[in-house]
Amino acid sequence: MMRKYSREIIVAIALILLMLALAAYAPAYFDPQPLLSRFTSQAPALVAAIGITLVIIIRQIDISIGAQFSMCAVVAGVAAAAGMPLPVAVLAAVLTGAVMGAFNGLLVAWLGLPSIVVTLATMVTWNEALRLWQQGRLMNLPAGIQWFGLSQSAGQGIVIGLSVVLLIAFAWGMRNLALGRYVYATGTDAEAARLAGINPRWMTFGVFVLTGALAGLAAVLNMVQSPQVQPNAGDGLELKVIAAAVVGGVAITGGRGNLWGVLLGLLLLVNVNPALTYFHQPPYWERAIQGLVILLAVVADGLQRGKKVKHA
Amino acid sequence: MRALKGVSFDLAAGEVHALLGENGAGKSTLIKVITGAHSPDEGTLKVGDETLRSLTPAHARALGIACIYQQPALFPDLTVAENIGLRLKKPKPFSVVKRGSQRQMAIDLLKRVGAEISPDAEVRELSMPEQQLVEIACALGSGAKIVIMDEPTASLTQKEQHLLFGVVKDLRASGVGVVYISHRLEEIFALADRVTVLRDGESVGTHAVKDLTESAMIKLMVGREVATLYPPAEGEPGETVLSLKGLSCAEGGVQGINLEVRAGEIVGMAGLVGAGRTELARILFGITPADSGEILLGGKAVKMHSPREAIAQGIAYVPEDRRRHGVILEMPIAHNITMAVHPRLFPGTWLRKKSETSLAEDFIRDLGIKTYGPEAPGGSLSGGNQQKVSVSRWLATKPKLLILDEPTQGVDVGAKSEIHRIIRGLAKEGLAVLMISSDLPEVLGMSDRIAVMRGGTITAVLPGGADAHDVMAAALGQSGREVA
Amino acid sequence: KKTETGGAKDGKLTIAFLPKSKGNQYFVTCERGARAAAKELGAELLFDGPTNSDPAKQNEIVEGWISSGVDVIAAACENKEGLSTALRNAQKAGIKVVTYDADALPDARSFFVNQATEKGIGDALLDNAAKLIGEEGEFAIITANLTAANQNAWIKAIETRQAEKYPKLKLVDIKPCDDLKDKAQQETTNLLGAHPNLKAVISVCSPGVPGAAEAVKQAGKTGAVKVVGLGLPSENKAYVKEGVTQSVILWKVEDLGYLAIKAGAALADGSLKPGATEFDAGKLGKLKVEGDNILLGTPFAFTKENIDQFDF
Amino acid sequence: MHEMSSAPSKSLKGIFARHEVVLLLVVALEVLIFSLLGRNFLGEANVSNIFRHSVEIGMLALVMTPVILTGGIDLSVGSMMGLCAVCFGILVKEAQFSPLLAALCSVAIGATGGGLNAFLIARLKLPPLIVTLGTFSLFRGLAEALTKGSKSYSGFSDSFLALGNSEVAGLPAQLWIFIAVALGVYLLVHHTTFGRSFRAIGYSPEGSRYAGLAVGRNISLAYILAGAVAGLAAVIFVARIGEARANAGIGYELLAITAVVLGGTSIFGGSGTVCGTLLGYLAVAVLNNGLKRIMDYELLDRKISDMASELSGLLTGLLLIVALAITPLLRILATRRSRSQH
Ligand SMILES: Nc1ncnc2c1ncn2[C@@H]1O[C@H](COP(=O)(O)OP(=O)(O)OP(=O)(O)O)[C@@H](O)[C@H]1O
Ligand SMILES: Nc1ncnc2c1ncn2[C@@H]1O[C@H](COP(=O)(O)OP(=O)(O)OP(=O)(O)O)[C@@H](O)[C@H]1O
Ligand SMILES: [Mg+2]
Ligand SMILES: [Mg+2]
Repeated sequence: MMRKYSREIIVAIALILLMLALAAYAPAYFDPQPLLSRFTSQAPALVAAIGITLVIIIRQIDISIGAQFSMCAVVAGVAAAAGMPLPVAVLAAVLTGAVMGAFNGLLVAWLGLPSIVVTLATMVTWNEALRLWQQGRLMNLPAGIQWFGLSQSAGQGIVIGLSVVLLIAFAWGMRNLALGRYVYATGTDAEAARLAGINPRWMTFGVFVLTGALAGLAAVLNMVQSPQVQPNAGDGLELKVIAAAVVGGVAITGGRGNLWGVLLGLLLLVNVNPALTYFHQPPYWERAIQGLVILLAVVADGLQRGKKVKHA
Repeated sequence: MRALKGVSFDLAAGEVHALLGENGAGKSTLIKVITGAHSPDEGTLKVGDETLRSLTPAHARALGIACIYQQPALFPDLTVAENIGLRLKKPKPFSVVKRGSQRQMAIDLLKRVGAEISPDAEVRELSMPEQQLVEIACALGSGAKIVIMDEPTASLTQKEQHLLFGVVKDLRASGVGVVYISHRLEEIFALADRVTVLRDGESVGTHAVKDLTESAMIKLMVGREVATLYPPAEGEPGETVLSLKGLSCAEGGVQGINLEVRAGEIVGMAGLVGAGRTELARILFGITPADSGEILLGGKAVKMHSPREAIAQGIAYVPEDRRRHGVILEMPIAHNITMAVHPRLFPGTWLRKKSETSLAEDFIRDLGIKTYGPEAPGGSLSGGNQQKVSVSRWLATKPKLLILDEPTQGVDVGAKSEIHRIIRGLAKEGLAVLMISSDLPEVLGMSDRIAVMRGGTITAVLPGGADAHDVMAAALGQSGREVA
Repeated sequence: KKTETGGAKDGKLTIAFLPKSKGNQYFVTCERGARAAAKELGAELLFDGPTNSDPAKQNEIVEGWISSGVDVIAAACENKEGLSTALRNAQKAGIKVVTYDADALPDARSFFVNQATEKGIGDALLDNAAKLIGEEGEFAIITANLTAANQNAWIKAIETRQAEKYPKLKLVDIKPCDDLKDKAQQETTNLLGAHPNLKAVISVCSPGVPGAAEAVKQAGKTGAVKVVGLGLPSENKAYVKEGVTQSVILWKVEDLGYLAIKAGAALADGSLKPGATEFDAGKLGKLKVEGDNILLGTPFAFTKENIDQFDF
Repeated sequence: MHEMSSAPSKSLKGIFARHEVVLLLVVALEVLIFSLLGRNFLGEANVSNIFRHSVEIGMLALVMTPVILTGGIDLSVGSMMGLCAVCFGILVKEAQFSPLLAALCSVAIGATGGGLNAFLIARLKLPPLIVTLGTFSLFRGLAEALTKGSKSYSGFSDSFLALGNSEVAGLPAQLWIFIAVALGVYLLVHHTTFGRSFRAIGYSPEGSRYAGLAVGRNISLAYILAGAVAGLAAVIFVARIGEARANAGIGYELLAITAVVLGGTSIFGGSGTVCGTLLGYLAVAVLNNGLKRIMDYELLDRKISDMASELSGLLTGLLLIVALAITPLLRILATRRSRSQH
């Protein structure tokens, strides 16, 4: 038990230490309002991280997730700005995401192309297409979109609630549904999965589609937080969520990891920056610290794995 | 290239039907077609009353076909129980996994195959034969009408083999049709009712086993007579090449090994699976360095920290797991053969492709590797020929000590006797040979001396023509007539 | 693909117009003015710029224009020293060079079309903020990247001004937002929490203004914390009207593009020479030239009262 | 007994199936189109521009090839350029080193950074994607921290700047360095036992270890080389731009990987050639440059040259997908056809 969840425990300890330090030196960090705003603004990243986790567990990668996020945000924004009701805009975003995910999935699952290259190519393609289409216009949304037309606290509640519900549902499903087992099995050994009667192609395809759809949903959850849509809103999202998954203990070699770890990883990474601000430290250390956190996480992984082999 | 041409094959309920053929004859391919792993270009399959053009693995399973592949197809990150659960009746994607009942089922099945494996162990921690046993448990548990076994005994030792035979006989008794592939003819005589022989992807006939003699069977397989006699030893062994004194390694589970191997001598290593023979070889080859004890090579104490050092000291190791450690399937045969001799063949690190090709051609000719040329990728060869490439790589290093780990595992009789001839020839040229094998007749027939291991130590060293019973007794840890 | 109106360069003046980055509303608006000027002049306009943050991209584009033989280059410099190297090469090749928006080194161009001096902008921003908070208290700055040259120059101007004129103001932090509105919002949320006495947020990059405003609004500090910044009216209208953002400072961006092209063309036909003190800028009338700076005029402060009159 | 299986047929079709030939055709097609539609595309100045502005990426692509051949990847090379550029600037401007000495230091720093990657990947056996994702942030972060994000170094001597902006024997000065690096990497990959080892390791690291190859040493070599050349590329970059700043080389790792993969190197390791990488790099560089030259044609009411930056990204992405997908697609179609004939 301890060994199985050792990564989660390490990350949780790191997170707790950070929180303790904040509590001691910058208690204002825990004021409810900024805390709520911070959580709300990171909720879309959590939803995207669910998708990327599934992708990594099935032994693929999707670096186009940020581009998908941007594209879905713009599609939702365009739909909303054209006066369509919010549900239609949501549907449009999720469908757009699913279609982009399906494109990745098709190339990866049926043509057997390496996902890192495929999604590198689609990332560039979507981003540039978006630039040609929108030319960077910050799109103003009609009233009634922000916070779903509700009050700010209700809206924040819905955003956080929805992403947490998604997280719980996926975490439960990955552990308890046969389908979740299939994802792990496919990620561990696609050929063995095939011989066990699982269709690894459909599984891989499905995970990419799902990831696209989640990126679309994440874009919507992001859109409702302000009255404007920026067409490159997803820039850098892929690095953030991949790093969160890795720090959270998802093995890049597939088949291992769980969403609770990813939640912890994400919390740790997205708190580096606020912590610097609250400790009144200059911002230019942020990237170096994030790099260090990632490296420490993998090194911990390596040392732990080394130990395991010795004990076996 | 066609792997199969117009093969017809039928299986009755309650029979054990053996498939026989040389390496690369198409046996594995045929069963892959039956299990839906490959789809056939033409022809039909009939399962019960249903006629099909092709199958998917899922469909095959629904029809009651279960298969134990040559390579275990398990998921190393999942536990034994989870693996078994996945391989049994496929649950609906959105159904909830019932952990408790799954675990209980795993315990029952493992008991039925007589395996002492925890259902909660991750498969990555299991040894190869243990994994094979889990595979067998999966096949049993699926309640299949047809069970296919592709060389299930290749990595099993005597004890597990007996368990397996029991399982096969149970299956037959309960009306299940069993397809059984093996290169060990004695198993076929012990188990099978009928045998279909494949040669070059074509069926050369189906016969009742009781109508055939061993030599007739071999003749069907290879289309010629093969001497099944082991090549005899000649002359006296020379000075001691390898001497081990109290060699121990906690990580590999090996302790207090004392052994000597002399030039021109073949020392066989017998033992049950998990006895630590491969681990000993890995220590000698510098893969898992020893904690204590001495390795003396030609009288000099040496320390081995990596295969590189071992090679430099004149040790060669033909590994057990050919696919993972032996031959790189994507690389040309020539590149495979020269891999261990880079420093000697390419001084100053510059490649010399001419000398490389000619070296490879020499080995292709000398060992009779069936291929169209040194540039053919390793993966284009059949298992037996891949094994010859693996041996060639190590002969190219001109070693003083050659360690062979299961040298004829899954190799057909023709190739097997050829490999035996090669090994004996090398010994005659003064090489010291340490041969690990789970094939008891092979150990008995080939060895000048036999070391038997059990639980990480050498329990007996017996002379060449020892009695099979003595070897087994030492391997099982029963008090036998021990000869030091 | 369809063939174009005119052929190649049949004696037509070719002017190349380089933005700091493409896909940015600010430069898209500049381009609009530039196109109008080019049409007026009967000149051919080339427009290209970097789409990512690669600092060498602008050099590459300028070198490309040099070898294709343009007559005039009007450039906004992302990296001052870096781009100057390429602009000097252009001058060596006989191309007339003007800069606009962000200057190069003086020897790398003939004139700088100055929408406002660095000092002018810094002063305007800080003066506005100081007036709003009573010349006393803490303020923070949101910038695009810590590496952006002219933003750094503005920040420096703000710091100088503060030291000279407002001893009771205190700059507590400078945060980069990667030109992302959402990141600006997160940074501002943290700043508000970490510095409870914060009185004003000054954003020197345009996506930062609405981002900071949204954070202030979510924190329920509308009016209590003032938001001032450099931005486009269209992107800030809603916040200005709600009273979250107090003033947005900008020049008439379209006129900047227009003027840059006019000045470049005049330089090419010899009507504008070094040492001139006045420049006839067509529909903009006669503008003052100070040294080698052509002045567009003082920056304009958009407020609740006048913001509806602008459509960019 | 020695019956030979048939060797694979080397028909004309076989030759065209070779990736390099297809790429060569793509490059030729690009050159043809751009010289017809583009303004002054084949002019001497422009041809040297194509190289001048891309040799850094080309160099990164070259050294990325051995890394990918070993089955690895190095996402940190672009960030390494940023770090080395900053260090170079500090050494020249603050420590008053001569540019040559500072350049050597820059290469050494790059090699050290590559050594960090190598240590984590080869010694601790950590996955390269994640290790270099970490150092990707770390190196750039260090560059930012060293300069407090905003500081930059400029005003280098003319003789140093000539490295990035002058011609030697009719070619851009830095192109000669590039040629030297290309030759070196070519020999390394195709004519030494190191290259052979890279492949073997890419196909099967365990198998390579069992065969006595120095797996760790060879993998380390690939990453250290990548770091060192990133340091060299940083110097060339500074010489071209005339400014050393923390943002040098942003995004170059992806461009380099694109060139390598477009050149036919398998991202899974083992197979690939340096010639392929060079052609892949050329295809991207020519596309990027050529689109800027199409000033007389419009697409959707905008000059193509006005959309060159976006279009070249878009087309590179599509080209990459097509280049990868064409082989499996043809294979699938072929089996379909042969099935339907039965
Ligand atoms: N997918 C494939 N494509 C092309 N050739 C194949 C394929 N699979 C197998 N072969 C070839 O078909 C032949 C039959 O292979 P198969 O695996 O069926 O042999 P086998 O009888 O099981 O041999 P062994 O006893 O060595 O396991 C071999 O020569 C092999 O090289
Ligand atoms: N997809 C494939 N393409 C080409 N050849 C294949 C393919 N799959 C299997 N083979 C070849 O079929 C042959 C037999 O494969 P298989 O895995 O059945 O046996 P093996 O374990 O290699 O041999 P052995 O009989 O010695 O155990 C091998 O030569 C293998 O390379
Ligand atoms: Mg077989
Ligand atoms: Mg063994």
